[in-house]
Amino acid sequence: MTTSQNNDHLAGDFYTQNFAKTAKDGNLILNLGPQHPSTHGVLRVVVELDGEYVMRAEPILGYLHRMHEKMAEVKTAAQFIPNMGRVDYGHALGWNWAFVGAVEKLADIEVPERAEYVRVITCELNRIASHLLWWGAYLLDLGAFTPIMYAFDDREKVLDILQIPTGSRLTYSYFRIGGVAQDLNADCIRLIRAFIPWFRSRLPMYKDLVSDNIILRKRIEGIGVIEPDACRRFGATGPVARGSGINYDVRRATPYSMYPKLDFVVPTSELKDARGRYDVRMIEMEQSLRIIEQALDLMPEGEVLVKGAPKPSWKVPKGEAYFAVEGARGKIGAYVVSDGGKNIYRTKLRAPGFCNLSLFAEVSKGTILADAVAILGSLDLIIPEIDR
Amino acid sequence: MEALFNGLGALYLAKCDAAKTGQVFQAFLPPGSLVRAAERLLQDKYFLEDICAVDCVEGYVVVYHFDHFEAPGRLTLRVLVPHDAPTLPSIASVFDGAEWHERETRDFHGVLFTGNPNFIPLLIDPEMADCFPLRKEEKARAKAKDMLEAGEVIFVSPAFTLMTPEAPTEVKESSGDQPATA
Amino acid sequence: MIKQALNTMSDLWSLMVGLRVTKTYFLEPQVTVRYPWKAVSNIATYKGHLELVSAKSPGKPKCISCGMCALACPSNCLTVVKRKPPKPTPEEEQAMAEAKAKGEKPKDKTPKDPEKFLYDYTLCSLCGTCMENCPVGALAFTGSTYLAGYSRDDFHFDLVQVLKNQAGLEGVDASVAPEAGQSEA
Amino acid sequence: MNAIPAELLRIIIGLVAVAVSVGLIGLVMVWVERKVAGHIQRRPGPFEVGPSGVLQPLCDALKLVGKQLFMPNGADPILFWLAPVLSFLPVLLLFLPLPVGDGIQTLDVNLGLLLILAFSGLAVLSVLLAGWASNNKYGLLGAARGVAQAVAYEIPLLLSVLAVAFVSGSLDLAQVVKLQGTWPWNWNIMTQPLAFLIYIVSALGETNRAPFDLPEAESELTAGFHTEYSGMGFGLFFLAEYANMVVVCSVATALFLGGWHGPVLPGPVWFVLKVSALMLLMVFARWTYPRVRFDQLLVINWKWLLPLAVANLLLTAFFVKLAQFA
Repeated sequence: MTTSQNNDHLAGDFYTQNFAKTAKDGNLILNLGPQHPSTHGVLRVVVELDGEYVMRAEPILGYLHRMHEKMAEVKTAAQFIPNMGRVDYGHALGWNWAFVGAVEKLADIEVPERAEYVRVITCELNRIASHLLWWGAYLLDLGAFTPIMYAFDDREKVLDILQIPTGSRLTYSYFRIGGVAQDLNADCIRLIRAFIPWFRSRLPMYKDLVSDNIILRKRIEGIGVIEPDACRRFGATGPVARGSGINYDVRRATPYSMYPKLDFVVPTSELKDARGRYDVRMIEMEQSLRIIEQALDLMPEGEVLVKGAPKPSWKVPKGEAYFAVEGARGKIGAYVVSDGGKNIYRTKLRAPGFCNLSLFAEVSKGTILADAVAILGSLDLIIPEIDR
Repeated sequence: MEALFNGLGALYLAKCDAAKTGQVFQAFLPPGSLVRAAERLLQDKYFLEDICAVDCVEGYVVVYHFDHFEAPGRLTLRVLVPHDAPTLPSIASVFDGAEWHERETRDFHGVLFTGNPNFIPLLIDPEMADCFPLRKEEKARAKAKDMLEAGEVIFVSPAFTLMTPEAPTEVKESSGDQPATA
Repeated sequence: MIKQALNTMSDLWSLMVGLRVTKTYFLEPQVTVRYPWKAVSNIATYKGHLELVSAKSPGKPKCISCGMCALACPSNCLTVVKRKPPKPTPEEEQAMAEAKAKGEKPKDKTPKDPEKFLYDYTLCSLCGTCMENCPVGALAFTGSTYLAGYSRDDFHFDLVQVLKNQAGLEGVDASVAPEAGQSEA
Repeated sequence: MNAIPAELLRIIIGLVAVAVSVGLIGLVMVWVERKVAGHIQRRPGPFEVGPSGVLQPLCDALKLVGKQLFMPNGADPILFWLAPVLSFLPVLLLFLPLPVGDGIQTLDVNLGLLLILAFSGLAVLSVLLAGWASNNKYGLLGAARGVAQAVAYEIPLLLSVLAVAFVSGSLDLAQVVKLQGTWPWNWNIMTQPLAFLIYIVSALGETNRAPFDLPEAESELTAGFHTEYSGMGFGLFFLAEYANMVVVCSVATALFLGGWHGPVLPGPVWFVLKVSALMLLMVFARWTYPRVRFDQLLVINWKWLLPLAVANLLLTAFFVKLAQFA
């Protein structure tokens, strides 16, 4: 800047150069990430700034790409399940479910009722954990340091509960084709029952400390407005779509498992902005509690794994199947095509974050850099899921 | 639902069992009418779920999954492109989100989409972007009709044999109101 | 105008409310567990690395070397080395020849338990597939959460050896014992 | 002839004392902040080094001193290293006219307030230089933010201080303190509550403390103007931030909270207590609130604080004049 050294070798990589080609003269091209506090992992966003205004932004992916779909090709169906826990560390059980559900659909395997309830309970607990993680990290993006500690205090309790049946705390590989790996024991159920009222009692604190705070409200109200039409064009789902007033929840739209029997509300917000998405997630946590409560009451005794569950040498029947579940970030889909071999011929994983993030370029246009960060956070990104 | 594909030169239309495959309708389209089909779907308020390719003996079957926010039911568009010239028109001008899905399909299978506004590698490092990890070897490829769900066939173009089972039983050759062949 | 002023006041009040929350927690006891001096109490359900379950006699694994675990493992971290059949004694040889002559299959006298059970913890994803596919229930997770080592080799175990060492160290807390065997991989 | 060396001696002793105490206060404040933050977040904070971790900042300082000083490619070497020094030096001068107790003051000048306000304006220069000389885009953005913010918040700060000066009729801090009494109702905060509020908010803005820590907003600009600083370069910025906090809190104490006045306990103790209370408030604010956005920051200043400060000043002037006639 002040001295004219030859910095050509630092002038940028493929993506920066490609992006810079069409930048307006005199604008600043800023590289957010892949190592940046608010890109949640290794997302990279190249932005063109005019002063503090974002003229355009382009997310660049691939820094955490692990080619899960190739791994699915070289592993048997049952062997691929551990991978699903690693796709999305926030809501690992949602991914477990999507894949396992697709294979079950393909092979026409009936899952025992208790296992379905166990799936519902653990999946919803995991959703709470995921939303808490988002909540804390989002406030960190907005510059509040303390909420994440309180959120993690609660999240730890959820992880403690989930640790009992799954044996791990983050990258669960708990669902099996035809059921789940282990039943919820009495200890676990007792902890869940204790957690529900406790977490309910915590929610007012969240409201006092953060949701009602004037600084936060001013930060997230009116920014990142996403029209329902944009959700359609980009395929945004989950809280992002619901925050734009679209009443779409896979649990209700294409009911699966025991959700039709459970009473819960799909929250939507007409605000369409970051505040709308924030509110939707906060209400969703309460609704998850309701679901868990009911599921615990309705859960029958019985097996949690179907008799004759697939052995290692199991051959996946020919055909194709698509199964979608409502993840914490939106519609998680698994599309499997089998040629009748042990390994699934083609597995396509539909990541909700992938579609939600593709909105970012459009939504961030013309915002201030700080807002762009706030919008990025409000989309709730988990990079390993987006890159897969 | 068939009405959506009137005049698009659809090759194959079939109803599917949602409980079994998770989709309610599928259509094979010629590459040329893909963009028009996408436009109609957007008009009908469908949203794009994903785009992926399946490497079969006959070529790459590129699968577009669409769903609807208000009236859920997955609709699948499929296009067959040959192995030696895998080129398709991009629908990114209609469904903006398709841009990334198409780039991903290029990364994995090497299917090219003409008209994509920013057709650079998405997930794979640009320095090794021509390795196409999900392309299969000749021997490993399976036939599309063995794997893809035939469904309850509504219309099939006479020239279209990809999905025709060895013993064509349920194929109803419809006339008049059904779309003309490409 | 008045409404606006009231709104402003309530907005400012929300800042006070926030301070009240942090003040409350400031005065409340901490929830952190100071790790090296204290540990969390619920590691029993946590999946640590694998171990072989011993049969009735200590130090001898239940494992029958069928190899189902290695087959099922998604990350290829298990290798089961079967025992070679012992050299038959002359009487046995004779008996085998007789059996063969009668058309019977010779009885395999090879001990079922594995010679070596190699386990590469660096690859393991702790999914539990091996345990589920074991016909005799010879595998289990340890609760050994705090396993640490200096090199990659510290995580390559021969579980048979680990089990033997464990048996030799009876009376020692089971959650600590696996570490005793880890040096020999 | 004799008087001048005595005065000089006083200043030198004062300067040394100030330099030592600023360093010490800086370290103590780092510890206090971390400890308070820890307790707010229900974790212990530093607890390993020394009793309750009091020696932790010292270890950190040692670590920072031992670190390699790194300068990015293309940075301006002179300005780059000048910036942290410039951020810390004026702070020493700011302590000179502060009356810690009755007659305990390094430099008794009748324009002490002016001296403080003038030198505190220097801090923004260091932010600007640091951001500009780093040859870093984040640094540049942080510097731009820092300058706009500091320039904006200086005005209401000045105006609120001026209101107190009107009431006291003096710019001499010792004089201002002396005019206040022992009990809270004798303090300026009773006559100038609005000015106090404006002063505190502006002081947060002026010292770049959360929720106004935009120049270093780490979730947007990584660390803003000091992104590229390592070792003691960063350490000086860090220390200057805490020292600045002490200064603004001390000035607030002297102006609004009766300075060293207080019952029973000796003056300096009261002074330290009052300053600590204010600092605790600042620390709490940091760990409670999210960061405001840049445009909001300026809106708060130009639309709220400035008109209020002007109105307050006019009102004060009016009443002061009225009192003179009465």
